[in-house]
Amino acid sequence: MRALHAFLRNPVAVAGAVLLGAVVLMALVAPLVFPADPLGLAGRPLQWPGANPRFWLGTDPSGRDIAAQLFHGARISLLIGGVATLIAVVIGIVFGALAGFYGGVVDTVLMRVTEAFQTLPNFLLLLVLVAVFGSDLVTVVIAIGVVAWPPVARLTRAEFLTLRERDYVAACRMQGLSDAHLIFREVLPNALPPVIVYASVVMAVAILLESALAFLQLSDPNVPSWGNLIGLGRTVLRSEWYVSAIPGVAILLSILGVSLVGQGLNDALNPRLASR
Amino acid sequence: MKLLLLALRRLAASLPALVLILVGLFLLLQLAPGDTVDALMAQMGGGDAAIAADLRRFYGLDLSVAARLGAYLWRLVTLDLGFSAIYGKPVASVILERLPATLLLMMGALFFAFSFGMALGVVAARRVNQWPDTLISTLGLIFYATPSFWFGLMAIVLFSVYLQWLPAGGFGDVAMGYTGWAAIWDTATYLVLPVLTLALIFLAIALRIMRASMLEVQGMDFVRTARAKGLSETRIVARHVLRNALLPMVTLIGLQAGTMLGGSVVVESVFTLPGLGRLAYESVVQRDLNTLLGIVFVSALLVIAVNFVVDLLYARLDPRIVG
Amino acid sequence: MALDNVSFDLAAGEILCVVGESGSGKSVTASAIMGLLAPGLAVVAGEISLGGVVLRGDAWRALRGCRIGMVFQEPMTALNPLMRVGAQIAEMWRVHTDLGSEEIAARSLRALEEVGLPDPPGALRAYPHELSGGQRQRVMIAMALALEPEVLICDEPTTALDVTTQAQVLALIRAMQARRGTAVLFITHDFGVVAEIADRVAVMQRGVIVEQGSAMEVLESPRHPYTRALLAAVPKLQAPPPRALSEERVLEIEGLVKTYGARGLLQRRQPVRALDDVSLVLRAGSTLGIVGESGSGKSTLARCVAGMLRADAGVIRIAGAPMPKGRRAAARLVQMVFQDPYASLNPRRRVGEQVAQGPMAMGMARAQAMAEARALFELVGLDAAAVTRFAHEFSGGQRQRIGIARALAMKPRVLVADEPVSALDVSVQAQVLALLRDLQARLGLSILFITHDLRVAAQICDEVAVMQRGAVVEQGRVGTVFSDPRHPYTRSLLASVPGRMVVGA
Amino acid sequence: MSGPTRREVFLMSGAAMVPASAIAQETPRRGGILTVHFATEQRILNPSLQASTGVYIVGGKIQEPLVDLDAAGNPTPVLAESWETTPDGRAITFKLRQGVTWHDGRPFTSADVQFTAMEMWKKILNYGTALQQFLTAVETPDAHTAVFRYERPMPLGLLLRGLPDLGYISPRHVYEGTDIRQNPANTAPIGTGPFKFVQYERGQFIIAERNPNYWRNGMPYLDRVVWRVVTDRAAAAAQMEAGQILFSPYSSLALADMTRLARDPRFEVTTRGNEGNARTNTIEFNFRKPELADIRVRKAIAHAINIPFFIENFLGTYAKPGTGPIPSVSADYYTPGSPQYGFDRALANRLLDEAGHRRGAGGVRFSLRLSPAPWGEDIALFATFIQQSLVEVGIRVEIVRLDAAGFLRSVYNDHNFDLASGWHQYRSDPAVSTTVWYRSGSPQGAPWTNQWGWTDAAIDQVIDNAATEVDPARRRALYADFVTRVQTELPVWMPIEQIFLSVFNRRLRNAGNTPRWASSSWHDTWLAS
Repeated sequence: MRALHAFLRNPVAVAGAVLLGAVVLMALVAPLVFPADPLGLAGRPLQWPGANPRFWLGTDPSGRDIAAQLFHGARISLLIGGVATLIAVVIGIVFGALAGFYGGVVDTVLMRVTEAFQTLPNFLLLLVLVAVFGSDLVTVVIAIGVVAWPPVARLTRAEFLTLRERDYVAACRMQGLSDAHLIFREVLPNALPPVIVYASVVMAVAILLESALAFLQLSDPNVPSWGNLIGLGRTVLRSEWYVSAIPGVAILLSILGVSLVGQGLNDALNPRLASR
Repeated sequence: MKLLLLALRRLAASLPALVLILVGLFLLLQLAPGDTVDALMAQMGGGDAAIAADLRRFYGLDLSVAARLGAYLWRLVTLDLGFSAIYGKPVASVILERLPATLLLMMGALFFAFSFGMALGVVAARRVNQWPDTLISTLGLIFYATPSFWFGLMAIVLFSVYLQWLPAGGFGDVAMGYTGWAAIWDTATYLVLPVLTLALIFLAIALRIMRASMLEVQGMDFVRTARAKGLSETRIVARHVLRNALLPMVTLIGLQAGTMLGGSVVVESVFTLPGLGRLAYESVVQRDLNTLLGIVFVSALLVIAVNFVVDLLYARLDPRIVG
Repeated sequence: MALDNVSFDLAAGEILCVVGESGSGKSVTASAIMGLLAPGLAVVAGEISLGGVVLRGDAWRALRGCRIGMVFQEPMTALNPLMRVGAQIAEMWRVHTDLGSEEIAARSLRALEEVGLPDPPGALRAYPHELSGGQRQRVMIAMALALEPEVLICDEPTTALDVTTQAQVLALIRAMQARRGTAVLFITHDFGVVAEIADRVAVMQRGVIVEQGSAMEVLESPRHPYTRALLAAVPKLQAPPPRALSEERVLEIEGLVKTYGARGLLQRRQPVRALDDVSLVLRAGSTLGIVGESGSGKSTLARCVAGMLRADAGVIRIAGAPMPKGRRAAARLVQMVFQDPYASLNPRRRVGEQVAQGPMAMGMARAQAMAEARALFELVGLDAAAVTRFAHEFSGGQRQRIGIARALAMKPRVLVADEPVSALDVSVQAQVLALLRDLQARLGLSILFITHDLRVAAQICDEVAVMQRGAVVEQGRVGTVFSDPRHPYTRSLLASVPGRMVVGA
Repeated sequence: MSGPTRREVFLMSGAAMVPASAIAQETPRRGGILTVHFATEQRILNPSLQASTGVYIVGGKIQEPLVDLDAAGNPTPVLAESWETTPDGRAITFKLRQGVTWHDGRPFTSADVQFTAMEMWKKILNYGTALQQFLTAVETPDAHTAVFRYERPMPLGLLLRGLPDLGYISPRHVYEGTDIRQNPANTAPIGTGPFKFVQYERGQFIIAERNPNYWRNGMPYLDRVVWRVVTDRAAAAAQMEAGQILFSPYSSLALADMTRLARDPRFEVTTRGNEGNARTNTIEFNFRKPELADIRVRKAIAHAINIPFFIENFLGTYAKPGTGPIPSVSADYYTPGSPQYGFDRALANRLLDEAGHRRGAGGVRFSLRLSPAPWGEDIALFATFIQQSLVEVGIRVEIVRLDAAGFLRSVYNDHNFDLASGWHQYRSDPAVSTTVWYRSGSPQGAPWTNQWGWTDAAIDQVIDNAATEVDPARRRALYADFVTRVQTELPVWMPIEQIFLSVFNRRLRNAGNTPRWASSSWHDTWLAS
């Protein structure tokens, strides 16, 4: 409750929540405002915004309504951001928790794997994964989760390394409690806040990765993702630059929202910084 | 000599991760639909099955996966990166041709991101919660949230299409046959936008880290000591805060080197730079396994080298670290 | 409000001790005088004047270091880690005078010589991390006194130091002050230190000076009840009369050896022997104190007995049987009370759960475990209803009580108490010690009590073992050891206890 | 509606065109550097080893074929001065040009022709291996005569139409006794053409310079040709506008940019010079999918897609509705009158109902996966349009995006697709490029061949007969029959016919004056100042 209060008193956090809320609202009302298939043929391609009152943000090179794609795309971005982040955070926590809690050989092995993932530029791995397993939405989301976890693992591990030395953990050990209890009841809840804060970074990265994939025409073409639209707009960039510009602004604002909320969470969960 | 030993030790420590990556990628790409011969056939515009079979035999694609992996690793031990079917020459020379563009791009972006990130971070921390801080922090957030490829595209629209100040892509104008300073200037104009684009997000990160680390160091006991000594604020920042606050920045360089290589895939694609990133993308699409693994190998070495330099730098900055 | 109507004078050549418990506002006073209040704090009313001139604004900065010097509590962090000691001292002259480099170098060297550093030229070239805590505090003093200021403010300068080092630093401050005629404002929580150094004393409580006077007056005939209570709480170095001890050996330690370091393939460090052939006996129902300075191995010993560390050699027997390897089995035999009351409770779980979970892991039904937890809360002097609260709702002393309740819930044969009162204010400390004594009397507890504070050891222990560099140098009944120390190290420890001549000797 | 459509823009651009006669009367100027857009980098540059536009655009300036096409599209001598066939079509004799030397100074002789034909065309060259499948020997009675001997009749017309693309000669003395596939000359070609290879910087540029000893006296006019590797369409358009590129061949720019450049008086956007390179957009049906094995479903799909609408709104005037596998530019074999499938959504719905595919939940009858080929902007647009159109008749389409290797593998080898869409490139004669799309028995894994799981013995027979028919009239009749049959069965639908677009800077002269100009040698091309 205290954290929520601190969060709501923070103008940065509120600005972020408003931006993110707007995206969520777009996602929610998309089927009401634009009931037709956003990928369906709506009219003549490449009409400028405002040129036709039916399409207030214009049409794309395939004659689809950009505004409709923008609203429906909010769902895709949130879905990708949410699910990929969940995957990355779960993998990261498992790796980080085991490595940090047990140390020794377990730590060495898990951290070597993490290191391998980090030495390989993550976008390159993503390209390979999509080339190998195809570019439907499910694959893309999983692939993004699979490349985005190493920082989470490192963060969790670092938290576990300090927390496992805490006296209350030692006390529980001395009370004869199991490792599972120590990990899940004692250490993890205390390690979670920074990980949750970092999840906002992962979410931003996930949205950016998907849009970069889509830009290279490697994402799922059957969903109205913002990145797909930017990629489509690239071929008409020099004349109809609005096709790329509009979804880019949408991505920018959503990520801004996610980062601001993350920063707000950080301030709220970390009272030491709140005074700054 | 000691330095060399240190470098070798670093390399040895990174070896397991490197082998893991190479073997992992090799096996992963076996699952991909189509092989390099399919890509070749697409490039050739067709051909019959006999030609395809002949090519597969020629490139050793008819052997078992284990045999090919073994052969690859064995060649790697002798530092032979193999032969690129798509480019028709040794992978090493393919990579060597593409390396300069990527190196210039990365160096430029690193330099730009960290020098400006540092300066802005210092200003923001010195004026914390006043308008310069608000402005800089907001800019940082926006830079962070901007998809780099989109920024690149918009920069092309603005600077190349409308203002016509800078070229939209490519890497120097061959037809003009520039030499000497003219060539350097020419190349520089081609690099401005890509470097800015790649640097943007790292600028945002560096700025944020620098600001936070300045604020943290400013609250430390020894800064209070410096105040108690009656030093001016400028001297406190210059002599006591800055160097301490730089330590996390140096660490950041090491952490971001790998990410930057990943980012250059997209940026090189936006600006059609003949660099490693685009080569990597092309070799994935073309199933040019040898080239891809070669790039991964070289870029991992690059990351390791950057981290090694970072370690040396860190040891120089911080006397508590014993090299 | 941190300070309320605080007024005092400081005459040239005198040492004024401001004494009080945590939160009394003594450190804020020091910062206010330096003009270095933390952001968010401001002087609302009142003024500070030096030599008759009121301090304000930029003029204040020019005076800092030059006419007012300051020494801080934590010597490990008060120096810039990336700058050589010489450069940090030289900065004083560089900023405040026009002296040339050579002259500054010469003066820096002389300043270090004066504070008695072993190798002054070497120390000039050294980085702070290459010096010990005591040496750094000497550097701080040299730096604070470099420009011969009229006023030196010392904010708990010896609290972080070992007792022998503390004695040396106190002596140094005294000597420098006498030589220069500096006025010293000395902030401390320790009446022993006050007795050691003060000319005059000001006692603070919740931002208010409750009593002020000469050291003699305040220490020997305190007028304010708070001062009296504080003085009463200071444990006496003299042990109470010895009790009869049981013959039953509940804990036997034989030839325990533990060595740190020397691991890893690539990095090779000098191995440190933390325990060197330690043999001890704890009798049933008694308290065995382990005393020693930091690095003496006393905490390692506690962790080995508690089963958190495995010794390299030697045997630990409890009630005649070797310590079992399994966590569950060991839990019934040994429990521990930890030093830091803030780190020993999980901030995210109800405190009752944390007490009850041990018995529940042993198979006790939840309802019964919770009932026992409530009973234990009352036993340690807490409200039984408090079991549903979280750690942050309790004070440090209360948390330590919860920690004791948690340990007792397992009904252990041996209770290891690792510096259980050293993080507490002196009045709270007295209460917790009283509780432990009371519990021991009621439950017949056998306690292994680790402490660096000889006064505390004298009050609670039946027997004491003095450790130095991993080895037990002397052991015996506490009264005997403290009144008639055999080993020179024990003697020097006892001699270093501040204010033992005045306070509670 | 506001703003000009693409169609209108293309029409407008015509007004700004410089009359062709004005160009013809100018005197050619010597000198200058022609910079060319090179969009798809090639592994090798030797056109006797690889037949693709990406190779011709470079290699075609350095090496020369026996025969090329003249402005009217008829075979014209290059390295061969004349030719004749025996009536049975089993021996075709070429008289070779004399006094021609390779770039390294060695003379060009019939031995080069023999070596290239037997070792390269027959064994390695894609499409060449099919064309020369029954070539048994090349005899060289003297240094300037080459006699091609065939096991089965080879129609002279077929060979002459095939040779401009599949008849490039390589120097025997460079290749003989080496590993042909890895010969360094593959990326640094040596030829007899008007330009000599200088340098190839991967990912950046290729340079060739004027051959002073070229056999056509006084030619070429240009000093140098520089190919700039620009894979990004937008960047290429920018360079075109900046004058850094003077010519972009084969529709390599984005449609939007070409529309825009067409409006600019400095540029000419035209199909001129590409008449020999027509292509059709395809919809390939996988007969292993039960729904698609039903002719009614295939026809319904064809009727459901409004081709004229798509062309008008997305492609502009240089595309037109196709009528079948042989495009209308093929003067010899184009046959109107075959069965056509106009846009008729009601009919499509009826056909689907008849086939037993009732609409289910959400109005969906069944779902199909569509794999578009990853090349060409129009293929992607067409795929989206197919998706948008078919959902209207109750067929849900999921687009499966694959890269080149993945596309070829999953469509032509693994047969892991329902619908595929790409290009069929017509290469002067149906036997060279087209009939393989329909002839059964193609081994699995051969791209752009009949991999649909569809066999028709009658059509196979027609194809085989036409390939060896030496009488032009009878050949023509056989192909007419072929077109009618495949349009009825519809194993592949080719509803759009396109000609590649070239974008010229108007400084270029004598550009686009032959039907395969971008691939040709550019010996008479020059640059106005």
